[in-house]
Amino acid sequence: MTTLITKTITKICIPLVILFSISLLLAGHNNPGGGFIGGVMFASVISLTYVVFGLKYIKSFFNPSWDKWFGFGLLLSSLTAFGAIVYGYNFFRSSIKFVEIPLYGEIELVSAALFDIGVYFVVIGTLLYIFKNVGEDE
Amino acid sequence: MNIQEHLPILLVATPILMSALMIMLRSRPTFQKTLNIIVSASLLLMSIILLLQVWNSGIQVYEVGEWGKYGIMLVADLLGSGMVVLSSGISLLALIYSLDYIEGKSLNTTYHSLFNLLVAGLNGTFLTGDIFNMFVFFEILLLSSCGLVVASENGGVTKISDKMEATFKYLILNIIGSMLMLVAVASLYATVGTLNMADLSVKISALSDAGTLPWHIYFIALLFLIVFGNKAAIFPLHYWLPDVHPTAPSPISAMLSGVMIKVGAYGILRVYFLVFKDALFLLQPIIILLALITIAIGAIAAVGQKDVKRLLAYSSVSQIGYVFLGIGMGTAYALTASLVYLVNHAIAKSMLFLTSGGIIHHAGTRDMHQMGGMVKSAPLMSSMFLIGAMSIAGLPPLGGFIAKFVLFDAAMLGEYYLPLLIGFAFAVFTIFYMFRAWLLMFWGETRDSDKYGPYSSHGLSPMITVPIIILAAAVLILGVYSEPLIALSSEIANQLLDPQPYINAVLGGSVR
Amino acid sequence: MDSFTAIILAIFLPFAAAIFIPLLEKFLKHRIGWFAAGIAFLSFALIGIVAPEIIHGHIIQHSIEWMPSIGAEFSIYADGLAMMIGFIASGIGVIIISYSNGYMSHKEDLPRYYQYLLLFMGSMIGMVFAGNTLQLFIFWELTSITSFMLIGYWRGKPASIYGATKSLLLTAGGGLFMLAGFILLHTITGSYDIATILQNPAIIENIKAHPFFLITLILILIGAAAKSAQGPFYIWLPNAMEAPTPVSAFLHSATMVKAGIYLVARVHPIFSGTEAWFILVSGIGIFTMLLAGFLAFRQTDIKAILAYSTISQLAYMMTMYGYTSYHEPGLGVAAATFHLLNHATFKACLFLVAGIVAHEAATRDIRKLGGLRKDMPITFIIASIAALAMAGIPPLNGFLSKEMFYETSVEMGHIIGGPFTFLIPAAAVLGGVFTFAYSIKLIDGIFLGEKHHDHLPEHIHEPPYTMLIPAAFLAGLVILFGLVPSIPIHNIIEPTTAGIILEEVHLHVKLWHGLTPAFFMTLITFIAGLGIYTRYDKIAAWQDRFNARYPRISVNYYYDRIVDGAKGSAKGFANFTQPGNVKTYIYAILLLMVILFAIPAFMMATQVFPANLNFDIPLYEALIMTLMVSAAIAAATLHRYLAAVIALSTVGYLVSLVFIYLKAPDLALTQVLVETLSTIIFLLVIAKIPQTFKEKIPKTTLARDIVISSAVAATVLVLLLNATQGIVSPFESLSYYFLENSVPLAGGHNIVNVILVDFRGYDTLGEISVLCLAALGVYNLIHSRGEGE
Amino acid sequence: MNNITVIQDILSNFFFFAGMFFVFLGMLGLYRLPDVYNRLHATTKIGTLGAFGVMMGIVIKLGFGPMGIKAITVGLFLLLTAPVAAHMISRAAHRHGVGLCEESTVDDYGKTYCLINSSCPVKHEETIEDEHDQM
Amino acid sequence: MNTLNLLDIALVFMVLSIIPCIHRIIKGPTIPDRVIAVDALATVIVVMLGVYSFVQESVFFMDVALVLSIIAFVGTVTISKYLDEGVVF
Amino acid sequence: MNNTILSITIALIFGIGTFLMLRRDIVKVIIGLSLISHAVNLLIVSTGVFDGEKAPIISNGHHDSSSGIIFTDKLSDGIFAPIVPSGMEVHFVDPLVQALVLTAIVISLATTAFILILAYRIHEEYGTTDIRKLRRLRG
Amino acid sequence: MKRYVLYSIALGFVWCFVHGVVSLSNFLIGAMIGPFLIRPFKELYSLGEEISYREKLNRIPKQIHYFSILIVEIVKASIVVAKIVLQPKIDIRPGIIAVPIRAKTDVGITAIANTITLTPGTLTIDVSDDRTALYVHCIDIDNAKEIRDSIKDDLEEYVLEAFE
Ligand code: NA
Ligand code: NA
Repeated sequence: MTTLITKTITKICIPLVILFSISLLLAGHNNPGGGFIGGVMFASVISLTYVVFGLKYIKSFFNPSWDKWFGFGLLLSSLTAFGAIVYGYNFFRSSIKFVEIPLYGEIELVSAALFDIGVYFVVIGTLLYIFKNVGEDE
Repeated sequence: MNIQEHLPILLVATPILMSALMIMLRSRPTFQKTLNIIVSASLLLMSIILLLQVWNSGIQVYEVGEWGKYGIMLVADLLGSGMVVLSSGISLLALIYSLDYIEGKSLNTTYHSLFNLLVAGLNGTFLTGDIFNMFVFFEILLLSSCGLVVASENGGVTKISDKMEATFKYLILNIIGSMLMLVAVASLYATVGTLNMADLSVKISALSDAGTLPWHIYFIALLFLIVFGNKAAIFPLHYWLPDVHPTAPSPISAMLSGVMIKVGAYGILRVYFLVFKDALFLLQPIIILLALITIAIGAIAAVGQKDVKRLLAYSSVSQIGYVFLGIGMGTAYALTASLVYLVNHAIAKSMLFLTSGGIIHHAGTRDMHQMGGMVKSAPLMSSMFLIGAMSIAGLPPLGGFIAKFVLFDAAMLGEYYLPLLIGFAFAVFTIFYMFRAWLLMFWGETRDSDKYGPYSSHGLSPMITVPIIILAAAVLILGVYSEPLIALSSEIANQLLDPQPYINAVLGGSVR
Repeated sequence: MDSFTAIILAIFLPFAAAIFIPLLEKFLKHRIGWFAAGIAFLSFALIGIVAPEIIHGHIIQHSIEWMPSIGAEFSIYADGLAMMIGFIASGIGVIIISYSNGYMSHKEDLPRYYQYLLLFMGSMIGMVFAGNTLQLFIFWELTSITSFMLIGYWRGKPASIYGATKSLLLTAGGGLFMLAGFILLHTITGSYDIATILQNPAIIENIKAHPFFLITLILILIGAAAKSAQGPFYIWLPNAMEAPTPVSAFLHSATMVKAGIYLVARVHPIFSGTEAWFILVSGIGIFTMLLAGFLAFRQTDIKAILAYSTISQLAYMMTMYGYTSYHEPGLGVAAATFHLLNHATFKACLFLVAGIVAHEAATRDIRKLGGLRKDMPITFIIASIAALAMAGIPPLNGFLSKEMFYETSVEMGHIIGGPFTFLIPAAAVLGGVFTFAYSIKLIDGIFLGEKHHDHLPEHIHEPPYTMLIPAAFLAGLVILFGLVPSIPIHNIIEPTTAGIILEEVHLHVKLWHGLTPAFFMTLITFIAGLGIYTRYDKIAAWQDRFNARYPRISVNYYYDRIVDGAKGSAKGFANFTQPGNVKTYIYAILLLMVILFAIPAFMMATQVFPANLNFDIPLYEALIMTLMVSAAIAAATLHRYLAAVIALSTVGYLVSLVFIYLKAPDLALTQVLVETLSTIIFLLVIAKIPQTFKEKIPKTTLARDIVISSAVAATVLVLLLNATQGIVSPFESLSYYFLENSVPLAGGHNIVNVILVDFRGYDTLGEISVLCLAALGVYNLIHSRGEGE
Repeated sequence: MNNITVIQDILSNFFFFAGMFFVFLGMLGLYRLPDVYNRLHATTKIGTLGAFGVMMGIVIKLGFGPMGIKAITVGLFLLLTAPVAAHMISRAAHRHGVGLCEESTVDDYGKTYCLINSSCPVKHEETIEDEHDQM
Repeated sequence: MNTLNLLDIALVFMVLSIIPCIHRIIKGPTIPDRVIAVDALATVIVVMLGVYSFVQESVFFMDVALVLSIIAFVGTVTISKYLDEGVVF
Repeated sequence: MNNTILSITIALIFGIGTFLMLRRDIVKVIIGLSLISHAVNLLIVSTGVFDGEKAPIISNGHHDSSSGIIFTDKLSDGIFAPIVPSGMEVHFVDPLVQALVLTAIVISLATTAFILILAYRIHEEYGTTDIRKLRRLRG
Repeated sequence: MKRYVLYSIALGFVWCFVHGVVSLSNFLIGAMIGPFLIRPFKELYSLGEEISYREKLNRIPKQIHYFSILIVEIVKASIVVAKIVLQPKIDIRPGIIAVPIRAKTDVGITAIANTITLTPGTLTIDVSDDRTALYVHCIDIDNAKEIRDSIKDDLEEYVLEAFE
């Protein structure tokens, strides 16, 4: 087992890194980042908790089926791409909308962002699925 | 929306979507199975419609994301859509077969997703018009096949350690191939500034015409020979095949031997005759040489096998050599022959692998020396294997005969006498090893039941027999009446030799 | 019904019937054989319908479109030759199938038996009426395959399997050579159509003048010889005797083995009249005739004697078809054709008798048989008629055709002149002598002499009529054709000969010709034959000693050596080429890469290195690169996994540093992330793999590996130096488009990301599929324990 | 250019160079100091300070714009995690038997730890200090 | 002092700092030494990224720096635990 | 960056990776593969066609600030590539190769993960990491 | 519940910082999504335990004070080590000593441990199993007693004030 020092710092890191990963995901279209990078950040912080607290312990209260995560991600990404067909365009045709949000200001909604979110989930799901499967394996 | 316009992308994206859905549907196996069969069947239907569309109204181009050549384009010409029909057909049958053949747990967890992605990989490769995209789909093919090879089968005749070993070799060798493909693609981009194959074709031709084609383009072309040769398992890149194809579960062996190795041949046809047609003079002798060695090595090694699936695998090596022989000769007729050969081998070999699955199911072993006299206990498997064996051996009235005949005829007309001679000599080998296998398994003394345990008494379910019978019927029909296939192949050959319509279809309307 | 339809029906009726036999067997039980016989008779009758037209000199030709893309048609070419063999196939078919009803036990797998018999018959008829060479080949191979199936009818017996395999390899393999010959013929003439070739003297002239003439002829003859068990290919026929006796009678004496002879006759107009033709065809014939005649002696199994005899008799025909010379086109053709017909009658009859004997006496060993004349007198008479016909005793049909053989041999000897004037007739006589001797031996051994009661059952009866009548019918034909030769001559032999030599012929065959050379040769034959027969046992014993001492003087010895050797050495070969060590395989790829690089590099040696390489290298770049390479070397040389993995991830971090330097923030990000994750996966794995193995690299291996790695590195370097010279003018990169349009069209400022999710989002879809695949694959890997044998 | 910018410039440049110099010193310490533990002193203290200094330089120069904010984040994060990383490494090293250098005088940890935890996995030096790892 | 000079100086400093890291990674002598060295290397790269970001006036490299500092921490903790306990999770 | 030195480095790493791939220890082989994939990634980036000095992220301006040239590269007009307005200067490095490398990196991560787990399972089945012992499948 | 609010506020700031723009809207976003992110990990965060806002608020100035002391100490520490590094011949007497601590909570122990690491010449290696002592590596151990005292008197005080 690791020490309480590490555990304490890890506790601080968890929300920080997850927030950062979301930030990277959303910033991706205009800044470095995007689904893959955000997803890996997320996965790495979960893997950090696995390392620091032990996989068994974490599983006792936090045990999502990661396969569903990457399944969902792939579904979301491909559905986004399919969406264009429904609207009469070619597969993967992107669309951009600018929406005014009170308090925040104008934000840009791109279909590609939805796709990137799918990527995000795929990355998280696959990496953690692999980690969990191998980690559990005796 | 006009769904027909979207057929090319639907053929690729639907299986990807399905794969995702199958992961989400893990808890509902029956629904999974039914849905997957329905989807596979509709993919087959779609592919046939696409082929007819292409046949009737010319090459179809689909701009993914509507970015023209700056994005990725799918191009359905006769070759691509024809290959898609072939792969969709075989994969539908392999899938039906799998439902009874693959062990339940494996089937309900990962199998459907992996299988769908394999199909997506195949269709994607056959339809893409972008060389880097082809790399991506090659990777999909590679990893999906690896995942499927280690899937468990009912009865489990193959040791898991053998599967691992085979997969490891397969993976290592193919990763090297992938790396070289990346090197080649990147160098190509650095030299002519595009990834679209039609665009590449135009530019390389223009350079060649102007006499400013840099020499390393030739080396890049040769690198692609390694890339595609690796997929197709031609000498000396064939080593993984005799290990992987036998250890995979039989429906997957059928997919691998039936369709996957054809991806290599497809790649050569597509890339060489479209992009590197100016380097063909250099490539063709090399291809012929390698093809002949491949034919010989596969045939000789097949004679010495006692594992039925390993024998079939070596036979695939040898047979793909014949396909490459046609490609190497490069005349319209030879290409036709090569394509006819490819289709016939695909159907017959996948049928043989499916049959071998039934046989193994029945006998409980892959070792032919431990089988014998099974003609009485498994008459259907006996006749099915015989049909496949005869077709591979090139005996009439089966498809394989037409294929060999056309190929030899092409070799003769092209005055490739030495290749012809070698091809003929090993055709006799083929008869020998295929019939030897059949005799060992089905004739002779019935196996001593004390020593090895009895043959499985329960019959094979229709899920297993029906796909085999359908393929056998196809083999027979191709032997008796091959005209549509030959006509299609010769049209494909013409398209390959004159890529201008392809280029026009891709670039002509490319304005945004 | 028009003739074309009749022939089509004659061909395909047996096929159709064969398909329905398993179904009908449910109702007809063992009577299914009579149904099959009925089908055979229908085919016979259908040929009979078209016979008058052919006998009147008309050739029935008709084609329908089949596979136009490769120039394949389905066509019928029915001339006298086709008609004769068609009659034999269907006629003997009726007789044999009827006989089978008595011969085959009801416990046998009857549907399969009759199915194959009908399939064979259909194929045989299809072959003879084939209007083009492609079609001929298809049916030809079908006969090989059905023959294979019938030889192996008793599938459990090793001898059956051996015989079946041998026949298949030789006949079907030979067929492939024939196909090659046909393809060559097509190359020369541009046609597969038999009629087109035969009816165009210009084309035939062209063939004869063509450089491929000889090779084409040889290829086609290989097919013919293999099928007719001629030359070294004879070895399959004796082993084919493992088939049920009716099958031997039908396929391996009367019909299928005649296919080779048919082929020789069919291509006769194309190739005959040349020296090559005579030397090859007659040469094979004479050699085989003598060899097989001689070998027939030492056989003790009556079916084996008949088999060798068949080989020898077929060789007669071969020899005669080869005789045709410039001076005398068609010489020997009529004689050969007549002998073909006669042989079909008496040899089939003898086989049926052999079947009867085996059936009743439960043995085929001539040493155990004897004195059966009292127990089965009718069979004795039938057998004697057939055997005497084979021996060439007048007034039976065998006498007539053998007389013709002698005559033509003498003529041929004269035509060639020199020592051949005597040698050719002498060879013919020697063949006749052997034939005479073993024919007598056959009758003597089975029916005459004392009955060996210790080997034979007490009561031996005549067989049932279903077996006796077919044999008797054939014996009747033997006598009929001998006494009234004009019936076969005018109705069959003349049209057939016309079909072969492509001109009208009129033959006069009589029992008594006067004191011709042939008469004296016949006399010599009888006397010498009797002489040999009296020393029969001694000769056979000498042969056995000879074989025991020189086992290598035997084609079978080499066949077995080749087949067994092929299996053995193939295993060794596979072990050699596929040694299982993955390093070998990797070597192969790398070597191929280097060789493929060398080819264009040597061809265009002057351009290999780009002219303007930039050697203006900033110090820190050089330093970073040096460090990176050092880390890589550390990864390669550190022994402990963990140390090597750390070195590897160092390389990764430095790569990301380079990415930063190359202004690629996304890449740098991804690189560090991926690097760390791979390190974690490495750790996961090496945590489970204790590091016990330490490779000690031998010096030679080290040197070899370094050489190959350096070669690969050099290859990559040269390619890269060339590739990074920039885009060849006048082209520009696609990237301009992305730079210019990311913001306005895709609404993203990070162009790399826009390319990933938009311009080339399809790639990314594939990429995430790959990730999913890895996860699914890992699941399969982990959850697949303890499987397999 | 007004005074404030000049001061900003000077300050930020000072921080830059001081930071980089400290980083360099830290790495020099990594090179020169004996044993793992002493090297850790160098990297965690001087290295982290150097990095923090450079980040401060950015903040001073650019203010609390996105880059400044991120620079602060990076600096703080390093400050937060560097000691933990040092702790983890040194703990692992010690528990796995990486001895202190010759000059060391006292090792309370080694004694106590082994007294408390009889099952401790210490003292198989060969597993971690492997002569094969020498280049 | 213009920004270009700053970059050059920074590059020199960084390269000089990386050399000892690589030395430790290669020479060890123990695994923890190597782990420290990699961690230190990450710090150096973070600093480098800061400078680069400043010079290029682009915030992007700062993102990389943050990611790198986080991920380097994760990596170090993971390796340390592995070293200590012989398991990862 | 200087192309020559980069190319040499890439080639050297490629060669070292190749050397490692020829080793007998399965983990070493995989390390070799990873090295090669590093080399290949660098190679792809090095084939980028512009020598710009900025990361390909357009930082200035709003979404409608850039005009967006509509390229007319119709084959029928004999034009094979985007027409670059004369005097257009590319300040950015080539974004396309970066995107390609990203894809390649991710794919090689997936492959490496798979092959590593495979190595673990092989060790479990065969009890060794020596790939010469992986010779059950031969002949 | 109170903890949620607290975390929410903290994560609002964290979001602003990782996002690079400190603004009200960003803060609100972070504050809104933050708690959802740690919800699954509630086991780790003892979200149920009650706390008082005022106490937390009172600590803020002390924490700021602590950080300023810390920075100064780090600079001192760096200079100390830098001197050692730059010595022509390195002359040190390192060693590991046990340092008893008074802090009880996880945060407190962590803070003191990290502080020790970042201050001159010392580096925390481990916490004793009974959480009463830290094992500290000192680069120059000539006066172990003095080191113990300085930790106890100077650093620990601030830490206890700020975090316990
Ligand atoms: Na991105
Ligand atoms: Na990506």
